[in-house]
Amino acid sequence: MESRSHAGAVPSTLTRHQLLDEQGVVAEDPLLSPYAADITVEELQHLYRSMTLARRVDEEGTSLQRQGQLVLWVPLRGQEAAQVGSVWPTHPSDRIYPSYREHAVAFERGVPPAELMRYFRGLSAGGWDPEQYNLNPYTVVLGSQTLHAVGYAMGASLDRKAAEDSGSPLDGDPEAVIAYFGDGASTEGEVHEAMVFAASYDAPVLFFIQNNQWAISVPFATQSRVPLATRAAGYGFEGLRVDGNDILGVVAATRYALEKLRRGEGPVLIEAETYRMGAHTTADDPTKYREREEEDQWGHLDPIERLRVHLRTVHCVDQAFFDTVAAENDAVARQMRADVLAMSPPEFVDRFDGVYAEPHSLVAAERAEYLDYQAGFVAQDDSQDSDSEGVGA
Amino acid sequence: MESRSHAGAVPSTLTRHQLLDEQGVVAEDPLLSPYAADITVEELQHLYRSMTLARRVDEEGTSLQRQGQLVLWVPLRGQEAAQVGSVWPTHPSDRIYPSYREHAVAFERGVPPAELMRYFRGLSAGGWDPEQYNLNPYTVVLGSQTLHAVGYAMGASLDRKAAEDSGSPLDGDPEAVIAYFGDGASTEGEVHEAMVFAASYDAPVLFFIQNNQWAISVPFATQSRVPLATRAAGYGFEGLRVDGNDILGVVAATRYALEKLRRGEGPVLIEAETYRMGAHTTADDPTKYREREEEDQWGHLDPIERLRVHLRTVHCVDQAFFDTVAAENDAVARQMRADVLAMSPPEFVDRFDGVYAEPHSLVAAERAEYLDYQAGFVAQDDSQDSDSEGVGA
Amino acid sequence: MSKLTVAKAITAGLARAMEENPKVMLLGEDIGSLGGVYRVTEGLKARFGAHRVLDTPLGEAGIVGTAVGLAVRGYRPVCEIQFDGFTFPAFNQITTQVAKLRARTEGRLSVPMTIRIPYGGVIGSVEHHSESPEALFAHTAGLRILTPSNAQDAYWMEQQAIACDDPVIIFEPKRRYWLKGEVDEENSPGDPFAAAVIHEGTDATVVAWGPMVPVALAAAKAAEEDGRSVEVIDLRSLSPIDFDTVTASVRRTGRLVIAHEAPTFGGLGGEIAARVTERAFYSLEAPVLRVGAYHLPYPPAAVEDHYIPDLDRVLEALDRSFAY
Amino acid sequence: MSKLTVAKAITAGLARAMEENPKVMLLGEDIGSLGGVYRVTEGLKARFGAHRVLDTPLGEAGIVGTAVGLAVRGYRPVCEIQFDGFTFPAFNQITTQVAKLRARTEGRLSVPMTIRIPYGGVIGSVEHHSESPEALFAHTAGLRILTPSNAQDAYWMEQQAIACDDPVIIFEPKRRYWLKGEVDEENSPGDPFAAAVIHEGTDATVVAWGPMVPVALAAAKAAEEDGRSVEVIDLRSLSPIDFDTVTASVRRTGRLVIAHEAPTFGGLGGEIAARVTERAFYSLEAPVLRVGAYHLPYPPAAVEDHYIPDLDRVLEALDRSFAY
Ligand SMILES: Cc1ncc(C[n+]2csc(CCOP(=O)(O)OP(=O)(O)O)c2C)c(N)n1
Ligand SMILES: Cc1ncc(C[n+]2csc(CCOP(=O)(O)OP(=O)(O)O)c2C)c(N)n1
Ligand SMILES: [Mg+2]
Ligand SMILES: [Mg+2]
Repeated sequence: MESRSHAGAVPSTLTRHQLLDEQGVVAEDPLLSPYAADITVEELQHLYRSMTLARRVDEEGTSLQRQGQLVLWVPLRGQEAAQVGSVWPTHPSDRIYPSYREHAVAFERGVPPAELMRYFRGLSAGGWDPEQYNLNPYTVVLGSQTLHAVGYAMGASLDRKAAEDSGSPLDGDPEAVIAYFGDGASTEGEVHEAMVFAASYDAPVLFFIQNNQWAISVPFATQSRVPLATRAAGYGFEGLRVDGNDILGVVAATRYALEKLRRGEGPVLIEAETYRMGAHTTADDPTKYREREEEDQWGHLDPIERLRVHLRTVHCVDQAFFDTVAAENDAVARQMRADVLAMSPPEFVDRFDGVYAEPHSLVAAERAEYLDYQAGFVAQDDSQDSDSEGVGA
Repeated sequence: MESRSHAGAVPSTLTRHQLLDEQGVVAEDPLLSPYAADITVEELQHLYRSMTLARRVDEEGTSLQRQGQLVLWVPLRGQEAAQVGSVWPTHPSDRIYPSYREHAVAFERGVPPAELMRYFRGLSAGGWDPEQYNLNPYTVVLGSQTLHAVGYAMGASLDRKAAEDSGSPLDGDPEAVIAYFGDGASTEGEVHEAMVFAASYDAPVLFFIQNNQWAISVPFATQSRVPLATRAAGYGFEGLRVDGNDILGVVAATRYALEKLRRGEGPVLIEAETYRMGAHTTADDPTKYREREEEDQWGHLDPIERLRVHLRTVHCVDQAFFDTVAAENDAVARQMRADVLAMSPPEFVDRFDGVYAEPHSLVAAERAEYLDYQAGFVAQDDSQDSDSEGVGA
Repeated sequence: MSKLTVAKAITAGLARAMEENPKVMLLGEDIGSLGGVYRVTEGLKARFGAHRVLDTPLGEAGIVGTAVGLAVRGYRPVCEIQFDGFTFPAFNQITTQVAKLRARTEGRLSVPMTIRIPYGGVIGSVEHHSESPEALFAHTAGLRILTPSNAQDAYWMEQQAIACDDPVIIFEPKRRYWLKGEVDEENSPGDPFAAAVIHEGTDATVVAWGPMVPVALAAAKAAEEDGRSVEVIDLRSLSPIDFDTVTASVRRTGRLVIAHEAPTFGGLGGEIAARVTERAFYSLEAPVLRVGAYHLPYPPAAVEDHYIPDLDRVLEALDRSFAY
Repeated sequence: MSKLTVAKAITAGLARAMEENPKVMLLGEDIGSLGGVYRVTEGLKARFGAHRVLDTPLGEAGIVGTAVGLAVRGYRPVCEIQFDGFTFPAFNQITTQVAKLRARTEGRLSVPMTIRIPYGGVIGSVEHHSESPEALFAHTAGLRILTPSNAQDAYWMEQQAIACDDPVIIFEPKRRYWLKGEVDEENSPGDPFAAAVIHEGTDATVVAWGPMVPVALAAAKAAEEDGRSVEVIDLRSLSPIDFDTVTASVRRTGRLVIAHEAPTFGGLGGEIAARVTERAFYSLEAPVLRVGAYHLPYPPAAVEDHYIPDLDRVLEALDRSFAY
C-alpha cells in the first residue's frame, strides 16, 4: 500500500514564501519582505557564523560518535537556516521547546556545544539548564513537547493578564514560545491536541515545523498529501510555508509570526521546507531508502552556500571573513572535543536524588540498598580481589 | 480563560450546504442538488418514518431510565436528520462505526430497538451482532472508533485490490465505511491520526461529524475557531459543511461522499451542523450551562418538523399518513418497552467465555474459583438460610 | 469541623488551595460551568474566574500536556480526568513526560501538578466508567499516587497534593463521593504518604484503599462477631506505599488480606504481598491473600457485583487465612 | 535446523507466517524500505509487496487502531512499535480497544492481531529506548503477552502469536537480537503460553524472561561452582503466566528468585511472588526475592549497568535466599 498519488486529493493553495533564492539573490515577497528589510550585513555575518558553527560541530559530533565517544549523534546538516533563522529573532525571555535535532537552536541560545554533548555521550537525559537558556530539554517522544509549549504559553498569557488586572502591567514585549517539531511528528495525535488547545486559548506559540522531507525512512508523501502549513487553517489560525533553506525567509516569517503572537492573536504555524542532508542519526543508513539524485538535488539548495554567495556577491564580503569564521569554528569544535573527552561519568547514586523533589520512602530505601550493595562489593574486592569490580561501571 | 473571540483567527471560507430550508422549501445547491433530485415521495416518507421512530424510541428511553429500567439513556433528539440522512444512502455491505448516540443509525441498519436497549439496561457492553448489521458496537472512548473505521476501510480496499490482482474482481460497488463522531470528539488526538492514515492510504471512509454544538457542557467555540469541515483540507481531502437538520442536504452530501469513496478517491469529511435538543445523557442537566433562548432558537430548526412541512405542503401528504406513522411508532415503542422489561440479566459466569477466543489458564482458574465460591454460598444458604444469597446479584 | 460528603470535601479542599495560592488552577472537561459531571468543582469557576477554572477542549493528552507547561511556568495545575477509563489518551504524557521531566533535567525542572481521577466501580454505569487503573501508574517512577477513603482525607489530600512539588495523581473513590464524614479544617491529618491503621486488631490485617476501605471495615466488624480481631489499614498512598506500617501490623497479627477493586492479576496487591512477605516472613502464619476483581474487562452493570469484591469475599479470604 | 540470530529468527518467522497466510500483513514505522531500525523486517517488503508491509505515517495509535479495523476485517495485522518507550501513544488503543473489543461484543468480534515491541535496556541508547513496560499490559485482561529469549522461541512465537485468535503482544528482547541459536523449522516448541524449565536444579529456582534469561542461566552456572543447584525457568508467557510450572519447581526447591529488567516496584515479580507464595506456602524456605531495576526512570547510558540487574545482583539475591 504505497501512498503517493491520490485521486481525490484537494491540492493546497498556500503560497511558498522565499526571499533569498537558490542563486543567493533577494526576491520580493509581499508579505515577508518588510520583515527582512532592516537586516544588516553584520547581522547576516552573524547568521552565517551561527550556521557554519552548527555545521562544524555537527561534523565533530559524527566523528566523535564514530570514534565511540558518543552513544549517538543526530546530524542537522541542511537545516541550519531553518534553525538559526527561527531562533535568532526570539528574545531571551521567549521559551523554546526543541525536539531533538535543534542543535543550532541550542547554540544560538547560548548552550555551549560541549554541554549539549552530555546528552549524546549518554551522561544526561537533559544536558543544559533549561532555565538558564530558556530552552526546554530535548524531547524524544515525538510531538510531546508541543503540548508543554502550549501550556507554557498559556501561562505566559495568564501572567501578563494577571499583572494587568492587578494594575502593574509587565514591562517589555509579551513573551512568545516556539515549539519545534518535524514532518514526521506532525502526524502524532498529541500535536493535534496542541493545536486545538493553542487555538482555543490564543496561546502565543509558534509551531515551527522543519519539514526535512524524511522521518527516518518515511517520505513526506506518506505523512501528508499537502504541505503541513495547510493544516493551520483547519484550526482557524495562520500557516506559512517558507523555503527553509532561505535564511532571510525564515527570519522574516518568524518575525512576522512572533509579532502576531505578541499581539495576543494566538498561534501561528510555520512550515520550513528543508532537507536532512545527512543520516537520521549515526545509527541510520539513508542509502537504504532514498536516492542519491535526491540528495544531490537538495545539495544544490544548501542554505549555507546560498548565504555565502549572497554575502560575497551582494555585500562584497571578502574571503578573509569566511576563512576567519572557519578557523573560529574549528577552534570551537576542537575545544568541544577536548571538553567532551574530559567529561567524567555521573554517579549513579545521584539518580536517586533527581526523580522526586520531596522525600520518598521507596527511593530512600532503594538508595540505601544500592549503597549497601555497592559497599558489599568494595568490601569483597578489598578482601578477595575479585573481578567483579567493573560491575555496572 | 474563556475562548470565544480570537483576534488572530483565520475565518473559514467553506460554503454551508443546504437543500431543504427552515421553511421546508427546497433550495438549489450547485454541488448537492443533483444528489437529491431523484428522491421520491415514498422515500421521503420512509425518511420521515425513520426519523420519527427514532424520536419516539428516544422518548421511551428517557422514560424507561427515569423509571429505573435503564442505567443510562443518551437522547438523540434533534439529530434525526443527520443520522437517518447519512445512513440511509449506505449499502448493507458498507460498514458503519457509530459513536454512542447513533440510535437512529442503528435502527435504520435494522437493529431492533430492544436489542439496542440491552446496552443501556446494563446487560451488555455491545448489544447487537456487529456482523449481522454491519454495524460496530458503540464506542465510548471518544474518537477511538475512527481508527478502526479507517483500518476496516483499508482492509476493504486491500480485498478489492487482491481480487482484481487475482483476476476475479469483486462484484458490486466498492464498499464504503462511515465513522461517526461528535464536535467534542474531533479534538482527540486519535481522530487526527485517523485522518492522517485515511488520507495516506486513500481509505474509503467518510468521517461524519454531527456537530450538535455541545460536548456535554463544552460549547463548540471552545473546541474550534472554525467549522470542523475546514480541517479536511489540511489533510488534502474534501470537507463538506451541511445543514444537519436538513434531511435532503444530508442525504445528498452523503451520496456525494460515498460516490467519491467508492471511486477510490479516499476519505471525505462531512460536518452536519445540528443540535442536541435534549440533555447529554439522562445524568445531565443542560440548564447548568446553556440558555433557554438557544434551545428555543434551535427548536425552530427541528429536522422532523421541517420534513413534515415539506411533505405536507410540497407533496400534499395528508394527515392520515402522519397519524399512521405516529401510531406505528407508538406500537414499536410499547413493544420495545415490554421486551426490555422482560429481559433477563446475563449470567456473570459467561463473562469468562467472552474475553479470550482461545483457552486461557488464568481465566479458566478464576472461572473455577468463581463457581466454587458461588457453590459455597448456595451450600451455606441451604444449610444456614443465611441472608447472603443476594451477594453480587 | 464540619460534616461533608467526600465530594464536597474535595470541593472545599480545592477552593482553599485556590484561595491560598493564586497559582493554583483547574483544567478539565466540563469542570467549569457544569461543575464537573459529579459536581465536584461546582461553584469554583464562578468564584475564581474562567482564567483559573478552564473548561478545556476534549483531549486528555491536551489537558495533562498543557498542565506540564503550566507547571513549569510556575502554576499549580490540577487536571481532572472525567472518568478512570478516559485516562489512557493521556497515558503517554503522564508516563513519559509528567513522570520523567524532573529526572530528565536532573532536578532542574519540577512538575508540581495534580491529576484527579474519579475511579472504581459499582456505580451502575456503562463501559469505561468503573475502572481501577492505579497499578498502571504506580509502576512508573516519578509519580505519586494518593487515594482518600473519607471526607477528612479528601479535603486534605487535595491540598497536600497541590502543595507537593512532585506530580501527584489522586484517585478519587467515586462511589464514595456521597459518603459523609467530619472534616477538621484546622488540623491536617499529617503525612499523606503514610498509611493509617483505622481499626486495631490482633488476629489478622486487612489492607484496603479508596472505595474498598468501608468494605474492609465492615469485614472487620463482621469478623468481630465471629470472635476474630481484625486490624484494618487504609493505605492512603499507593506510590510510595507505606510498607513500614503494613509490615509492623502483620508482624503483630501474622495474617494479611489485601482487598482492591482492580483485577487481582498484576494489581498492586501483588506488590504488597511480595514486599510484606519478604519483610515479615517469619511472622506469617498464612500466605498473604488477595481479593480483587477477575481477569476480565469490567462487566456490564447488571453483573458488576459479581466482579468487584464485596464484604463476603473479604470475609471468605479471612476465613481462608485463618484456616492455615 | 539452522543457526540464526534472534532477529533473523523473527524475520524468518514473520516471513513464514506471511507465506502461509495471505491475510498476514505488517504495519509500522520504517519497517518497509528500511527493514526496521533493527532490520528485523528486512527484505519483507521487497518479497511480499508494499500492500503487505506498510511503512505507515508516524502515529502509534494510528498503527494499532487501524490494525484493529484490519483484524475485524479478516486480516492478521502485525504492528511494530519502534521502541518500548514509544508504546504509550498507543496505550489507549491497546488498553481500551484491542483488549476489550471481544468482551464488548460478547465474543462476536475477535481481534487477531500482534503487536511487536522491542524492549529492554543495556543497549547504550538515549531516553525511551530501553524500557520494560510489560507489567503495564499484563494487568489488562484481553491481551496476551509473549517474550522469547532465544532464536527458536523467537521464530515460533511470532507465528503462534499471529495464528492466535486473540491479540498478542510480543516483547522482543532487543539486546539479544544478535544472540544466535538453533532454529528447528519443523517442530514447534509447543504451547507458547507455557513456561520452560531450561536448567534443572534442586536448591533454588530462578524465574526470568526475555533478555534476563541468559543472565539467570549464567547465575545458575556460577552458583553451581559454589555447589548450589539452581533451576532456571524461562517464563516465556507473561500473560497468562504458567504458574503451574513455577509452583511445581518451587515446591521442589523451596526457594525462588525472580529477576526482571523492569523496576521492582509494581513489576510482574510481585504478581509471581504473591501467587507462588500462596500456592507453595509450606514449601518455601525463604521469602520469594525479587531482583529488578530501581524506582527511577531509565538512566542515561553511562550508568545503566547500575540500574539493570546483572549476574552479580541475581547471585546476591540467591545468597540472601540461601541465608534464610
Ligand atoms: C512517539 C515516537 N514514535 C517513534 C519514535 C522514533 N523516531 C525517532 S525520530 C523519528 C522520525 C521523526 O521524524 P521527523 O518528525 O520528521 O523529525 P526528523 O527526525 O526528520 O528531524 C522516529 C520515528 C519516537 N521518537 N517517538
Ligand atoms: C476519551 C474520552 N474522554 C471523555 C469522555 C466523556 N465524555 C463522554 S461524551 C462526552 C462529550 C462528547 O461530545 P461530542 O463528541 O460532541 O458528542 P455528543 O455527546 O455531543 O454527541 C464526554 C466528554 C469520553 N467518553 N471519552
Ligand atoms: Mg523529518
Ligand atoms: Mg457534540
